Amino acid sequence: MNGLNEVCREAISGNKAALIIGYTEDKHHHLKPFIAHTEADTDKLTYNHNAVNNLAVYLHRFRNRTEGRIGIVVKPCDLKAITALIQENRVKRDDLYVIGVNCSGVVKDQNKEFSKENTQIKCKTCAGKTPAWYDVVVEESVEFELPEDNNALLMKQIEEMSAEERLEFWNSEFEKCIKCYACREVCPMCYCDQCIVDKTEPRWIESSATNRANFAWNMIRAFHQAGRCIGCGECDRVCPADIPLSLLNRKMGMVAFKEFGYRHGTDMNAPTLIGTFSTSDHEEFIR
Amino acid sequence: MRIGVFVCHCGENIGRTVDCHAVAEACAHFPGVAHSEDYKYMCSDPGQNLIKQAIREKGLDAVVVGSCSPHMHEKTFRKACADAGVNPYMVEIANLREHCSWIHDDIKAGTRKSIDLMRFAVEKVKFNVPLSPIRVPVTKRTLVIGGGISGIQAALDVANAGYEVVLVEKEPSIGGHMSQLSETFPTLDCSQCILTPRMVEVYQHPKIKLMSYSEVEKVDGFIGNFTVTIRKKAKSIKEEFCTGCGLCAQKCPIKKKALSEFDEGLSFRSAMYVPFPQAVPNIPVIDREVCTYFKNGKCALCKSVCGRDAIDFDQQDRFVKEEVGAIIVATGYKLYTIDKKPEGSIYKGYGEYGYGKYKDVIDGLQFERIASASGPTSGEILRPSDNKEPQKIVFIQCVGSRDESKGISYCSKICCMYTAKHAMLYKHKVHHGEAYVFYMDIRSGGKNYEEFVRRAIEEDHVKYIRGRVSKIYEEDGKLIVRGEDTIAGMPVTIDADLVVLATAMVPQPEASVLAQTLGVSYDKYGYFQEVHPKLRPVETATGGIFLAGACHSPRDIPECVSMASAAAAKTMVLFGSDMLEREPVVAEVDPSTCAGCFYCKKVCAYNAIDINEIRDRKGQLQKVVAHVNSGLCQGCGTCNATCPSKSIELIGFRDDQIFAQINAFAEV
Amino acid sequence: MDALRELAIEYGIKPPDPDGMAFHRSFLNQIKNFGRSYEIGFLLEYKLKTRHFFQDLDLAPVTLIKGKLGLLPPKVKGKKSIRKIFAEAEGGKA
Amino acid sequence: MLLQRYNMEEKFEPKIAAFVCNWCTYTGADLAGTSRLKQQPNARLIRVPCTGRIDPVFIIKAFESGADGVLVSGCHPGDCHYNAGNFHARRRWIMFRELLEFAGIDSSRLHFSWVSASEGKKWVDVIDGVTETVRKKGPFDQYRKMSRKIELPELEEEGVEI
Amino acid sequence: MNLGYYPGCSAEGTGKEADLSLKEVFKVLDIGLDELEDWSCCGATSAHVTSHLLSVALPARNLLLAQKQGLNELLAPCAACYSRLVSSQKEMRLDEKTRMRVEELLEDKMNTGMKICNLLQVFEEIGPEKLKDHITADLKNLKVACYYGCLLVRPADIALADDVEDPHSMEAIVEATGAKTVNWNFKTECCGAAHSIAHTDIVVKLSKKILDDAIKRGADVIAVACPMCHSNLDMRQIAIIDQDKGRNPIPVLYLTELIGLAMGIDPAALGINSHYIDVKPILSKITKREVVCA
Repeated sequence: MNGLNEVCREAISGNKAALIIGYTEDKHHHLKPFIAHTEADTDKLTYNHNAVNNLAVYLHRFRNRTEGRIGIVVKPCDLKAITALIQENRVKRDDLYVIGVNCSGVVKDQNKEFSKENTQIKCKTCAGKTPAWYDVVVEESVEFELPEDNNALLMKQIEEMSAEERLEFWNSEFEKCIKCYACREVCPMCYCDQCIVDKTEPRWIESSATNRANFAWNMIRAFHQAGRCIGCGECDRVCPADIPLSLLNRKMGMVAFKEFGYRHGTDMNAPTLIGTFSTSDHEEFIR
Repeated sequence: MRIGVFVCHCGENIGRTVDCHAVAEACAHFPGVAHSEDYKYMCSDPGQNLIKQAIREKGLDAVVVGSCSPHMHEKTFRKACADAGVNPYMVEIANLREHCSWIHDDIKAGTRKSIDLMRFAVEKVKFNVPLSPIRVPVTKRTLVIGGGISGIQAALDVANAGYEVVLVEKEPSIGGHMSQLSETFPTLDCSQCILTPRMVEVYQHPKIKLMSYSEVEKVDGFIGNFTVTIRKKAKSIKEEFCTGCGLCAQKCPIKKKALSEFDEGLSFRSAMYVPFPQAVPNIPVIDREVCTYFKNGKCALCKSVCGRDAIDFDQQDRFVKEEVGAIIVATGYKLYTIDKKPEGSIYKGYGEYGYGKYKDVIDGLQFERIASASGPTSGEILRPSDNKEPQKIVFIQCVGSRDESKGISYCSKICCMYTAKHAMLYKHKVHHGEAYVFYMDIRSGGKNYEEFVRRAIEEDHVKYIRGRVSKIYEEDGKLIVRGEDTIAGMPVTIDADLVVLATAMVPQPEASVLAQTLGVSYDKYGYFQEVHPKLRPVETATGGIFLAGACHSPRDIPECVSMASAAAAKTMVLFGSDMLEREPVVAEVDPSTCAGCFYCKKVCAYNAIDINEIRDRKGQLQKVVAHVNSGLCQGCGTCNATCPSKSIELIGFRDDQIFAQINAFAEV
Repeated sequence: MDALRELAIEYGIKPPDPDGMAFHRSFLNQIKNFGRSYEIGFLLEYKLKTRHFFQDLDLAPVTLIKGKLGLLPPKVKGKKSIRKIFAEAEGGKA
Repeated sequence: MLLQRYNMEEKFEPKIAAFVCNWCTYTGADLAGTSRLKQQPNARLIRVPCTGRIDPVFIIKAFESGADGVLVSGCHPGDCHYNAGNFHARRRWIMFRELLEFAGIDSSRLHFSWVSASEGKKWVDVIDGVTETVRKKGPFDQYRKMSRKIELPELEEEGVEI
Repeated sequence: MNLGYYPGCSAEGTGKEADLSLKEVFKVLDIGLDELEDWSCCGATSAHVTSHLLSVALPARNLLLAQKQGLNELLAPCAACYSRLVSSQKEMRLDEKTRMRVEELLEDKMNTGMKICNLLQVFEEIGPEKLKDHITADLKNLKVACYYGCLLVRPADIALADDVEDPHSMEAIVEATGAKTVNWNFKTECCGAAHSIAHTDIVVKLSKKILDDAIKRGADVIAVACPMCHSNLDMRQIAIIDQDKGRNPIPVLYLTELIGLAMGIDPAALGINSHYIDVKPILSKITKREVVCA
């Protein structure tokens, strides 16, 4: 199998892609997103355990661009985001040149060595070590020790709480929220030109530093992701206050699957969950 | 903003459990309220005058009335305000009667609640904006799709009212199934005798533009303003030259290649053909599938015999655009496929009855042709296999209908009647013959219908057997019909000469495709869906599109005709005014924030949302956004709730208006 | 139908068709004893029950020659469970 | 708990925000009125064209405005004046109430119902039922508390009153 | 592909050629058969007409064995066995109480999800294409009447035939062998089934009608997929012939025998000569297919 750089160089030279969204390494040996436009650029591209970012979010920059296909380096987990975006007609399959990587897990913290403790939780539940689909695939997938799914434990704890305790719990978490909206910025599925929180006429979410404002924001965010989140866990990663945001999305994902057997980002032709309905949707909760 | 508040006592109705004066007092202190008073009957003339007066004197620009339900008097008060120069959409009603005084006893609670309700209204009205009803011009032309009896009736009614009609029929001639029938129940008068004059009337009507051998290809626009693209299939004849002498059809040597659709496959027709003698228009078409000229360029006999040189082998399908304001769908029905189930169909077929296997197992329409004077046997009852007169004939009802296991759960409604008719016709022509009818129930609702069935049983001695037939097989030239007599409780076997299956009515196979073209909904069988089963049975959810006849559900001729007239009446209602006035409660997109995710489009039940491409001067695509076709939008607001960035809002129920009410809740 | 018949048996009502019942009984007895139908044993029992000794005797030799009658009873190991089922069916009326 | 908020004699009366569709439930409530069917006075109706119009955020807003309970009601499936609005709404609710439940808003504070224009009696039962449930549940103080400014640690000593 | 195999009692006796031919054919198709170890009788008609519990528990025992043996698909070539196994499974799936009672009896938890198939279904699965690859003999002169009887089509929700009233799946299979099928009327009539012994007269009467129609429609042979039907149409045909002398006999073949012949397997190996009605006359109609070299 060819290495990443050969494939990418070839993609540019062979006009398979006009540019390639990938990762490059900075002087701290951290990986950061990088967009290669020329063959020379492609040498800077690299991939390893530090490839934490979900690059799908950068696709939005190239919306409505016409010339050439967009090359993108994709881990199996992030591929779901791309599939989802195709489902929601944000991008067209044919406009993409998907360079899949067989993943061997990514780190939580780039400053630490890759280890069982320093592996992202999603790697445990990852759909597969190989992307579900791609134009070309690179890298070898190496077996690695799966991390503990602490979120699952936390989820369980929360579910066992009483309603009051739950609200207490989330308040104590949301209290830390500084409304920096990093969770929104990093999310490949948050692609509105103007987010609802930025809407002032009328104001949907108060800007004041109150729990109810924070609560409202996080509820709206979770609900806008309901049946849409593909579980890349970027929101968790970037949250400066370490709020377990992905729990809310994960919960919604579980509901979507329980109620409708629906998983977003698994079938690029499937109709979306919200926006469709079945006359037999259950309603025992309605009087 | 200067808001006027008016609290109505409704005589005692509100006054009894609400201290209206106190309410008016309280409202006076609401911010923005410039005037507040209460009166015994606000809806009365003096009451309305109070409002008008206050508007003039205090220069009010918004009004809140605390009275009965808006469903009751909203219009009244809006009009009153409009007369006094306040925009009618700057009026809000607080429902103090149905939702308060009438349902509570305690004056204290009632008064408190009333004050809240008033506050909600006041807060909302602050965010109201002056609106004017949407006015769209109406093209006073009607498109009728389908030239059966329903289409004919609808077309004639509309045309006779003085409006232009475009009638589209996919076959070479109008007339539909009714033209195939021999006699009609319950009067036994000859079908063609009553139909043909109608067909001619359509043809000669100055207001009706008849397009036979044509199909609707595309429909754009909305109520009052449809643009329809129609495909005129190539007849291979220059219609304007053809005199309908029929010589070409006579001379056409390809006589035995194609089965006659009109005779339901019981006879042949030539490659150049007129479907039946009384056809309208009486212009032949060439069946290019079988015509040798189109195979190998040979023959062209028709061309040589045609005195007017009307034959045009190179004719192509043509597309014509028609502007219409209303559409009446009358595509009718076809019969359930009784032989083996076609691929992908929901129908399971009746292989056990040997239709298509045994020549003498036929369906209802085929029997109509056999019984018809214009039919292949010129009205003599002769069976297809050997042209012998059947001495024993078996009719089976509910073949397909009411049979879940075969894919149809509904009752086809007409079979009970036409089977009785068939049995009668048979007995009238073959006096010594025996006629048996297998039935599940006899459903003869309708004027003189039950009497008709009784006649078949009592006067014509048709033997009715209650039960189903399990199988039919051939033995020594006889059809052995094995069934059960559930009343006698024993199996019966009849060796019949001819079996007639009363097969279910199903929609035309292309009906669902047309439905999608029109953007109207249809059920799992392909029957078109009405808006309301009881109160709006001929209207579809899409404004300006109406239904007539069997394309909506199984129905007989009188029902088709009345439904057609109803649909015609609906179009005339639409044409009553030059401009179509609609409540301005429609959705509106803010393109600057719309992200073009088109979730709004997904949830819109009216296809009211289209895709708008915003380009800069160089024509460079800037962004793709949603756009509301206010002609189609019905104002449900589902898009508004679904939009993640709130870039689409429902005028009249905008988010800020609703928030205002919710915030007012804090004071409760 | 089956339910009615079962009830009839339960109440010890004399079957209108003793041969049929004899057939079923003999058949089931083979299963109770051997786990599978043992045709010879079954025919013997049936004939004893019904006294139709000569029925189908003509066929017997042919059948034997064609090896269509297993001479030895079948051997099923799990007889315990089968017995249990029968015990329940005959004892525990339900 | 009641005692903390009210003096002994005044008993707690829940505030209930009801979002109802114009064609079925609002009209059903009208019918209840014309039939003079007495009911609890705690609900305040907010009329929208269709349940499809109801954004889940309305419900959060209602709690922010001090509602102790919220009721959402519309046409029965299949009866929607706009064909499918209530079907879309229903699917949203399925997701949203699970979310709120998970976030700690007890389902006894959030109610849904189908009430047709002819179901005046049912409307009364719904209103009384919901009012009773919420009354039992008590005031939603926990949510009200959330509108306090989030205190910063160092301010704590100075003790800003809330 | 390995397939669980439940022979059923008749395989050891009157229906042994069904067993033989099945094994031969599957050998050629290279599909392994794991015979269910220590299988017992399904209870057949006798069980379900006398005791509901028997009719559920006896098949259940075998299903359980299959489950223990780790089979995920079970072939029951006898239509009766198939019907009993599926009915039992279905009942236990739908009726908690019965299932628990049976589980208690058999001291084990029952997984009611196992796939059970009859001959027609298994050959449909294999597909005519794959069959054709293994056909070496030429059957084009052979006219076959496909006989389904009752249990391959009824009850509809158990048998899951392609069409309850007018099935065609067997025709499809037979035509794949190159043989012609005849269009006849009695393909789903009852042969008398379990009355064979107790009420031979009934069986003779019913079977005669079936044979007559098959002959009248010009069939050389009747194909069946059920040992019960076979013994009635084959063994009882002797009696039928005795009744009206001079009528010509019509051989009755198991579907698998027919396929076996088409595959050019030695008739003896298929158990052909253990029929009551001599099959030889039709063997002469089967010729070696002349191999066309491309």
